[in-house]
Amino acid sequence: MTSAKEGIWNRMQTIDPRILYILIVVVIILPLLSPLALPITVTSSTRNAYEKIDEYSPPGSVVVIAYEFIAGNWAEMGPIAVAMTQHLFSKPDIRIIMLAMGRDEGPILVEYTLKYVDTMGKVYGEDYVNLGFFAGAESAMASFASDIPGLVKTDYYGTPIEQIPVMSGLNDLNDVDLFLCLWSGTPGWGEYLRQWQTPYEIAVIGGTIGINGPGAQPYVSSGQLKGLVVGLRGGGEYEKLIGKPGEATAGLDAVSTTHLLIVAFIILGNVGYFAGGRRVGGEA
Amino acid sequence: MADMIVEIGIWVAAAYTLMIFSYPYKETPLFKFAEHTMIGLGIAITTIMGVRNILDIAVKSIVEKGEITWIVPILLGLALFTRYSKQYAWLSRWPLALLVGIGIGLAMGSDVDASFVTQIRSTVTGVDTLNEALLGLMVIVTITYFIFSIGKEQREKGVFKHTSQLGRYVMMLCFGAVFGNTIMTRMSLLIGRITFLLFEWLKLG
Amino acid sequence: MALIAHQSGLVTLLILSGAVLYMIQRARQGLKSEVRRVAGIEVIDEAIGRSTEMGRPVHITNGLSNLYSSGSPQTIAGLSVLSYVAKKCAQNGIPLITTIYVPETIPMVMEMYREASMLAGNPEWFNEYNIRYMSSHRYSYATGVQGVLQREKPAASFLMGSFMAEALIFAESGNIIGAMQVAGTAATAQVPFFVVACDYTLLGDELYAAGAYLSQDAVQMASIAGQDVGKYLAMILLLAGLILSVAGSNWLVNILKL
Amino acid sequence: MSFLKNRQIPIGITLVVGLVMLVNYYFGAALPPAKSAATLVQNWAVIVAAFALLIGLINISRIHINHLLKRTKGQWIFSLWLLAIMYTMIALGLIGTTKNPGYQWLYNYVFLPIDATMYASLAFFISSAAYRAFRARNLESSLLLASGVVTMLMNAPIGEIIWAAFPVIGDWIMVVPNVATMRAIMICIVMGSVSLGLRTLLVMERGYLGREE
Repeated sequence: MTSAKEGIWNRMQTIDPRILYILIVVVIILPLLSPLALPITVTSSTRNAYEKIDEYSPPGSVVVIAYEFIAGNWAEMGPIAVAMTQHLFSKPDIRIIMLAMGRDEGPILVEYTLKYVDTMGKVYGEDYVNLGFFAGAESAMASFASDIPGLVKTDYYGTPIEQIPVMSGLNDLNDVDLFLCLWSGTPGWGEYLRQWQTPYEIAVIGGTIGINGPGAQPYVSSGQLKGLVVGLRGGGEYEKLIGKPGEATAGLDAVSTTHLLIVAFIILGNVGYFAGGRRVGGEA
Repeated sequence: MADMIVEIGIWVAAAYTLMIFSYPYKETPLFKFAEHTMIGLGIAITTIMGVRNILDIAVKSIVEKGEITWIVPILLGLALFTRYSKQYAWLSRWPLALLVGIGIGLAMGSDVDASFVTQIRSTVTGVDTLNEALLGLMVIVTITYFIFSIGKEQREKGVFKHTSQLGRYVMMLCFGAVFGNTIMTRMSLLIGRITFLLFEWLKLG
Repeated sequence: MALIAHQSGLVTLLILSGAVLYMIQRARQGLKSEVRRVAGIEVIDEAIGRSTEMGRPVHITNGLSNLYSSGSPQTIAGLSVLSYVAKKCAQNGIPLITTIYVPETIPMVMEMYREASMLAGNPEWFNEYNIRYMSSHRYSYATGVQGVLQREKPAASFLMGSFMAEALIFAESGNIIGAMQVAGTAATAQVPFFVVACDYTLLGDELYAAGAYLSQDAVQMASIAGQDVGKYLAMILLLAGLILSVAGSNWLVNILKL
Repeated sequence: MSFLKNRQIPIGITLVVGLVMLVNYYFGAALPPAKSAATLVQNWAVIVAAFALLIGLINISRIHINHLLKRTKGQWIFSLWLLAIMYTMIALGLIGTTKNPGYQWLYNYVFLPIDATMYASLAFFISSAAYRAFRARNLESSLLLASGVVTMLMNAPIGEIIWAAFPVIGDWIMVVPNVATMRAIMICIVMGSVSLGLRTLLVMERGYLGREE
């Protein structure tokens, strides 16, 4: 009899990982098809970023957004980019300049983001512009900051700067009031910190993937980043703040269900271990 | 016509996605096919970059700007191929010696500055909260775990025995936390792929 | 304009290099320095022995850092381990499969394979097709390594060098086939995943010491001891800095800012 | 001829180039020739590395052509496919440049999806690794388990509903022990890379040079 019971504890410790993999897919598909809409509480750091964007972009101000991530990270960066871009587009009488200096996929991701954003009557060229990608990472950042007309000759579609009203009167970074840095790796925030934030003390709000969150936290406490939105969780909270549920809100249900599933498996493994007399079950 | 190509593309992308996901289940020709496709494309992409570099940087500088010095890296690069000949194999060490010299020089320069001096400076700057003091002590304690020989007896019997054990506990807390924190980032990538399969491919949205 | 940039870095480098050179000099005069046991390095022989008994191949890979970047010491340390493993496998007559991301290491690995087969007096062991370039794209490299693990089913797998996110793909794919895995990296972000998923992991500077440790050569072992001097220097600076900072003076911070 | 064969030359190249890089890092501002020498050498490295990529191409081609010639069972058809798609992509990319529609299609609908799927497969592997490793066998693995579960529930919105303290504890672990460990490991790594750097420059770590010629 004991061997059968012992068998159970042993099996609880050595469940075939493939069963876990199938269950993960199931608990992701279910909420995606019929959202559980679990309540999302907005953490202080995301709310702070939201409030700082309002604070640093009063009517008449100029905002630069850098899209320094790759299509591979869209699952986490997309919702943040869409939510923060939508927030800026809903603000009256501000000029929005979108660009990329670290990742050549930036301009494509600007267009992809705009597909999800309601431009609220803002006109391309007059209120916002996509300047495209500038090769050279830090050297491009440095020359943009010191002499915008020197570096920027046309927008992403080849229209000369002179014919783009939104760019008129912009000489250097001192003419920019707020900078949104959306990054997933390097080149990213580290380079903008050295080339833009440190020399020009420009107000920067950041958006990044979950893994970079802890590493960027010290810059928020030191004030170099006025605010920071991190990971799918931050994206979901921001969607709630602007009242426009999107991919992140749906995704967060699946984050909760998968995390609960893994915790359940961990508990199973430990119960099996302790009930089985603290003997390690045979390797799976 | 255009969206026909896109539609075929989505079906091909979905097929490859399922082939890659089949890896843990059974050794199938499906994964093997996706693997060989991915390796072939990966090598092609980097080879194109390599050839472009050689042509656009080295050859063009020689031909158009007459900078003859570019002959040196081209010859060094060709020297790599001598590895395939028994007699001249020794020549392939010259370009490798150049690369290793650069790597070692960079590591001994920027590493020492960025990972030693800067880390110590940021640990001891403005220690005014309990957490920052605790952090500093934890760094010291964790370093004792890595001692190799000087004070080896200390480490195995003396005071360092306890500090290095404490260091291991700090490390375990860190490793568990980094691991747990990364699960969300990885899950959101999987959610992204499954969203593609459900809504873009099967159009269940 | 300061004549020397990063003075504090330069002074540190001179102290560390001085310490290592001093320990090497001492060893040349016969003063052997005794190094603590590093489980992760010593288990390499056991893992190769396991493969030999089971008649399975051994797999090794050296990660992402190319030789002309600041990450090159990790690749060179990984190549030193490869050189040792190749010699052992040649002696035991079991195949060693090397999967490669950094293409410039291919000639080096060929050289190590030829040396290993010559030293073991086993010319047929040198099989150039066991040295497999898997592209310089991270996830093509990852699929390639998965394919090798799944089909060749090595009983031992060594992951020695610098890695990024795909580190866990290698570790878990090795677990699926039950391989004994020893990982060594200086990529701090991936250390937690190796510690959790592999049987043994070389932490911190243990990867760098592996080549010297395996050689059992007195002079090289002395250079490992030299690495400790830097750790004591760091601990002293940290302790002094903490006390000074709590006492309110940032004298040391300003020095380290030079 | 035999003079050229001896090993002093590659050893000399590594030593000289290594010193040039070091001098440039510390004295580059004051010594323009050091800075220009370092930049020149690094530009050369990009070209040498480009040739190394071609060595890689030869390595993989030899392996798979060998499979083709020997008709290795269950492998040669895949080898044929790999060589076909690889050289097609190279032709498209070089002749048609990377803007070529064929290249773009293969990149966007074959390469990127596999790339994203491999990245996503980490979600499976991280879960099975957590299930297997998070066992309270001893104090150390219990700490690993505790901090892992806390940070997991810190991130999941459901976590806060279960217990509001998860984010607080999670944040503390991510800010204090996490940063402390990473800094201690980074400090020790510098020792290793300096020691290995010296051993390589002094030709004690001669792995890359190989045996006496």
